[in-house]
Amino acid sequence: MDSALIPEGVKRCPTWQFIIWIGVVGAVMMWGVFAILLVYIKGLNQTNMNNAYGFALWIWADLTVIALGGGAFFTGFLRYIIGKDELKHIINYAVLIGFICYSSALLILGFDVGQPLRAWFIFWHANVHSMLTEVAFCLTCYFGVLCIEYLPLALENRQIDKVPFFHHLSHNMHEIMAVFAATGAFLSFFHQGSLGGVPGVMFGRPFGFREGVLIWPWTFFLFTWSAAAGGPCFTILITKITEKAVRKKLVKDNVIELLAKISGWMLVGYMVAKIIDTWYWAAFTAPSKGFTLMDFYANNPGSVYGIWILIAEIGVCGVLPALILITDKGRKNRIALFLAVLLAVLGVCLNRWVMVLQVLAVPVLTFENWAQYLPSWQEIATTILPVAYGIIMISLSYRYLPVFPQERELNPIEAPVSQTQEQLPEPETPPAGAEPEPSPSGS
Amino acid sequence: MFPFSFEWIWDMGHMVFHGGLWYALSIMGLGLTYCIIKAAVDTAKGKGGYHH
Amino acid sequence: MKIDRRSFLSFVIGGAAGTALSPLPWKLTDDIAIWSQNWPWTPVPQKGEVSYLNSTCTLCPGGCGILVRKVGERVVKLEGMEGHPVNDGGLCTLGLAGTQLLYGPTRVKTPLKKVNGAWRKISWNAAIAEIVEKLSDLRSKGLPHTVACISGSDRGTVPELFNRFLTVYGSPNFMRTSSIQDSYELTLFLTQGVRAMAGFDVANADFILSFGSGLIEGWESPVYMFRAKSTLRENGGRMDQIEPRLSKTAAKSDKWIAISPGTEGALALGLAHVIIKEKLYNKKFVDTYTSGFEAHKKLVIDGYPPDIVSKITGVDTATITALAKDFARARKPLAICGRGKGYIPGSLQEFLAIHTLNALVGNINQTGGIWAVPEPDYISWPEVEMDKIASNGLQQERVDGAGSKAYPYARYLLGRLPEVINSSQDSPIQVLFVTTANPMYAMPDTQAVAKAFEKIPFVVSFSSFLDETAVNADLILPNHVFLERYEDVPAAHGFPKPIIGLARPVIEPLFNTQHSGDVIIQIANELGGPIADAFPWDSYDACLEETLADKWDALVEDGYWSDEVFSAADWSTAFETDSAKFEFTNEDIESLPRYNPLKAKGDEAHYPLVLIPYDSMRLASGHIGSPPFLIKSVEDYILTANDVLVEVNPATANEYGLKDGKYAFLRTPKGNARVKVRVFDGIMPGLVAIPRGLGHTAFGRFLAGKGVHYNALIGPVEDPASGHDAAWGIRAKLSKT
Amino acid sequence: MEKENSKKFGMVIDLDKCTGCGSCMVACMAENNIPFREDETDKLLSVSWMHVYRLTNVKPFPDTEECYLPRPCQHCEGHHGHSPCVSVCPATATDYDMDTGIVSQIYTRCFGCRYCMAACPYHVRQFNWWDPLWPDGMEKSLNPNVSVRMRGVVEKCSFCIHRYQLAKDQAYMEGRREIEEDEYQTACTQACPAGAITFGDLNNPKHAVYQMVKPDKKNGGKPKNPKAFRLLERLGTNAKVYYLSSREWVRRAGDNYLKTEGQAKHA
Repeated sequence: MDSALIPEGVKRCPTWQFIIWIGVVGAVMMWGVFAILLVYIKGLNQTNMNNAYGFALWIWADLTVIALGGGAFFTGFLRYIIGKDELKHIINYAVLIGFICYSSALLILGFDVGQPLRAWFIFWHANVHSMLTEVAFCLTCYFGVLCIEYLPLALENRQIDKVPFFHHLSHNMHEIMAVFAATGAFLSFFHQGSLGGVPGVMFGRPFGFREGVLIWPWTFFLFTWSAAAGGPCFTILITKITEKAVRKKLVKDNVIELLAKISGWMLVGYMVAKIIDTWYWAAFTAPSKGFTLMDFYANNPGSVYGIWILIAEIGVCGVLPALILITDKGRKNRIALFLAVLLAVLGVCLNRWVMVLQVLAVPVLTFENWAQYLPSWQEIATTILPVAYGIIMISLSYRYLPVFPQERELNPIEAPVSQTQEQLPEPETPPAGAEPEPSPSGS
Repeated sequence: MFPFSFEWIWDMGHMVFHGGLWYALSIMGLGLTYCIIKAAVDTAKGKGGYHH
Repeated sequence: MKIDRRSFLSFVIGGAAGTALSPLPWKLTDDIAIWSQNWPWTPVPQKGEVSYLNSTCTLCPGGCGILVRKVGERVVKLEGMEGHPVNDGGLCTLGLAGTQLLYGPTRVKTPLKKVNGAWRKISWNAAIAEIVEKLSDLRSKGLPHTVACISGSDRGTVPELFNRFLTVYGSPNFMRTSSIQDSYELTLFLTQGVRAMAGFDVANADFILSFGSGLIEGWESPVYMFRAKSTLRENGGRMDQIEPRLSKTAAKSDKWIAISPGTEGALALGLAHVIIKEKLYNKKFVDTYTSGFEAHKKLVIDGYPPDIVSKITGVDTATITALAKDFARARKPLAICGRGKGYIPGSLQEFLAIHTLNALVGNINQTGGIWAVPEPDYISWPEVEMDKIASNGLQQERVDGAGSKAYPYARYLLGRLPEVINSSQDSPIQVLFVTTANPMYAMPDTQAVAKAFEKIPFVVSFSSFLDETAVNADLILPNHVFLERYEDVPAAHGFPKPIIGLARPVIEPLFNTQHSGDVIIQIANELGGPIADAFPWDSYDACLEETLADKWDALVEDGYWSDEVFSAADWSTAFETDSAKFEFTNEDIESLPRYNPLKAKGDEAHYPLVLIPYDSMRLASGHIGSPPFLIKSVEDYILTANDVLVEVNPATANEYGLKDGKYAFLRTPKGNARVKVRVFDGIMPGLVAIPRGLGHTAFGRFLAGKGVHYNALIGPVEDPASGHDAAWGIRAKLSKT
Repeated sequence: MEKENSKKFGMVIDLDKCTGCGSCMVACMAENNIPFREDETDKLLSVSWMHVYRLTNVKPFPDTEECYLPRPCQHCEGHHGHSPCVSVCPATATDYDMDTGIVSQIYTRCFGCRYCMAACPYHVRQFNWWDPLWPDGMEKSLNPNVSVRMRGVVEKCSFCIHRYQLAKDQAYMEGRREIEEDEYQTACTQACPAGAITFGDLNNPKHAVYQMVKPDKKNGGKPKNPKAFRLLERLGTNAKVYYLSSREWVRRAGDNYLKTEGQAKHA
């Protein structure tokens, strides 16, 4: 039925199967849309945020998807600026994932604010001293860059490509992509960093506050760094999950391994920086404000915020995956590689969680208690929405666009186009294939 | 965002920030414009297809 | 034109691009932002000319001067009147929230009559006609004494009008709601022979010894006490609080002395023991101006040595001795009593014991001491001329027993009324007026009170609000609220000088309400004869102006009149007892049952704990229900959602397996309730503390249904000496759910 | 930059006098059109510019002590006006006024991102989670000098800045350049029955607040008054609300200290 839209030389599942798949994921998305409507109509009282938890699940999701979407800018940076040519085989997917992540981030910001109708004041009445202003500008601009980067791919759809103008446009955009990629890297550096600056500049919140250079606290650089390290890991993770889901190899191992190796070394660097930062913070910054490290990790209700967080973030989800990724053996071992990128991604998620929620949970006034928070179903639904949206975007792109340049080579087909073969998973497999923890948009 | 919104101050912070911003925006705008115009020209010339 | 896909696409894309480049989306974006800044459902306060009017707050007996800020015809805010002798600019939470009472949804907007259990609007004339008919009927039957009135006060023109009406109509049954006023009046009468109000010169004292009085929790005139307490502190004075619980007053005292509840009188006698034994008392005063000292001395020396007192009170002997010495050696020590806000009269013997401490240190009518402030005397209306029916009616014994042989000294014993009604076949009260009082909420054992009120055939409420009593009345004749009416405020409770405040209308009445004074005058006029003759005024306002005579202009000008140069009578003339001295004891006092700490109701086996109430400035617990701002200000460790938290000591919580923040069942001999537990170090083990002022069933959605009502869990305990309610708590059981 | 004749409005709250009665809170609510809802017991969802905290010395019965601490906006000066909240606001909806030292909030500008709430360690900033609604008729008591905030914006104590404006207007009409100390007082100061709150210009030696927390030049500008302290001074918020307490444990509760830091370290 839609065979005319499907790229030549690849196999895709039957239309009916595809429709069911999209329908199921779409239903989840509609649940999120319903929650958004509730939030818009009734206000933020639909959430479990409060005056102590002004930032909560949404802001975490925001920071996280942006960090994980960092694969797009960093892969682009490696491909176009550094000249790692092999990465052209995965850059499309990296861009797509980045696009999903950033559009999700903007969407979340769109309902997270109390007055969405005048959220554009952030641009109009910009306060350039605010990290959030920097975030907003860079984020929006970079989303523009991602659109520009994604557009040529979309134009390569078999039918669109037939239109000469679009064909030429796509070609020309490819030609100067390095310029856009460079701009994207520049913008990303700043907004990833600014997001790190969000907790880092809050000198009223000793858990988040860091010293730094000029106007930028150390968290600024740590966030950029961790996004550059964790983003490509997320790209690899999603690629691997996609390969599992469609049951074929889409990207050659050498490409993955190259990206994994670079990520690994980035992660090593990040970990060194993070450990120094943590040590300095625990030994000097916090005590100067009257806090010991354990003040931040002890005596909270249910011991939710225990020292295990720090161990998990730095050890299990930091040093461990870094070590796996920098060793040849580790990268070559499928399971180890998968585990490593998964842990690295979890590490980034955990870091963002801590830097958003724990910052607010730690009591600062001596006569206040730890703030407690559990998200409402509306918050959860709206946070799952981007996941569903990402799955749909990936499914559509994969079906109709030549996302993986190596797919044809890796999966040669004998018969011209055999639509009967199933490429999307069996009905029982889709949830297993696409749903595990970090899903495409990275909740 | 623009010099006529009243928070605007001609100080270092504003110039650096908005300088960077408009620089990035210009590159994106110019790049995109270039691509579109070139695509239009190419189309008019009836250039053949290429494959990536 | 043929529309193919291509031209259609071009059209759509071109259209979108064109719209995007046009000013329209920008204009819309801007407009929508402007709309978000002016949402029609977010009110915009109207502007108008600003004016300030002075008046007096009548929400409690504190007598604070207020400044009413108006914008156009709206009352926007109440503030304390600067320079006012009582509150000098300060104002309490309730007063500050006064506009919410004026505009709040709980006002009674028109006279209402209950027909088959439902409220019907009724005209003023019809309502008054109905009352007149009832009253005429009773009078013709020779039963004028079955008409009674419960009033929040017995001073000032409005209560006096009610009282005068009852008198000329033929009923002795005017009742004032009870409070520590009753006990202090009796104390002053028995020891000093004067009918006077107690005034406390807290500001000029240098050592306040408070036996559970909530000096900063609404005791007497709240704002005056706050100010005085601050002055005391500024002057380097000291304050010790004797109380089983770390109340705010205790927390803000120099020393908190935890004591077994109900034994405060014993401690006072123990202190007297030390003071007398150590000869630390004021010799000059005691020798010259007192009588009965030897008897008193014998009583405390024999009966209240520190070790015995320590056993009774739980206060250790060293503390008792040290406290007594410190108190007696202070230059201007002052002992005060009446628990919390002072809504429960308490034990008369306890008051006597504590008051005699003041006598021992000789600070009666002295700077920094306790003053006998003469009752206001500006109301001098002509004697009423009574007809025979009235005279006969007045011959009848008061239904509450006040002044009878059993209770010779009490003036009013409202606390006994429910019991009296419930124990008689037919209600001895046929018609009851209730004004500035909410007995169905404010009296202990609400179930018994409700039962008694049900038995009264005709209850008329004069309340401005749909309070518990009004809800259960047969007729509501809504009064103007204090911002809509004139009224004299004849005194400020506990203030050491005579002062008259004037409440005055700052806006036109919002609803179809009428001044209760006018209503009484009209009823009297319609009853005719000598009753009408006793009310020669055209209106309440005319009556008020005439009554206040030469003070009127000053009152209108300043909002208050005060006797600046007043000082309490000199010792040589102060005492109007038979001996013309302060009497530590005398025949009357001797005739009273001896001091004995009153026990809480209930048996220990079933109810191992003791429930005590506490007061808070953030909860109105008088006849006015807390307006929304007050409830909003209530701490989250007192009220959470609709659950009240009761305080228990960690040891007690452990013993009964109670957890902080968890539900528990609270049972007393009078009732039970589901509460939450607050484990609190600042309370003696074995006690459970619950705030007053919650558990309303009336006053609308902002107050009704929140928490548990203390009065529903407790019953009155009659003080054998006075007949007043002296219950300070009740035995209780607290168990896990 | 701070001008020569600029004012620095601040507050001194005497915790020895404060009774925790709540008049400041209610006066503020009435003055500043604070909305109210049926259930206001979750204080983290409730809007109250002034909040009275209960502090305890955490000792068991009978040595338990309590102290009450009213907390308005601290109007932090930070370092050169960089209060924790002002610099983070992306839309310039809050500002540190160098002429008065007051941290303002423009409700119609605020779009509710809540970054300022996250940044403020005192929790003075509160969000309008609900539409503010008044029962029929009760909107009549709203003060026209203070705008009613809509749902979805952050609000906080303004030191009753509208009263400053009114006082200045009045002075201007009477041909005066300066206002007197008593012409500009916040609603809470005025209402406090215990007289625990003093408000005025910390730059003006004639004002009571200046005298109460007179800076000691030899000691880095810290108040000479040994009873004085500010909340979370160590964070560098440079607050303009001072507290007085004669109790050591109360003063110590005003900031965080390491266990190794002795009592003596805190003046």
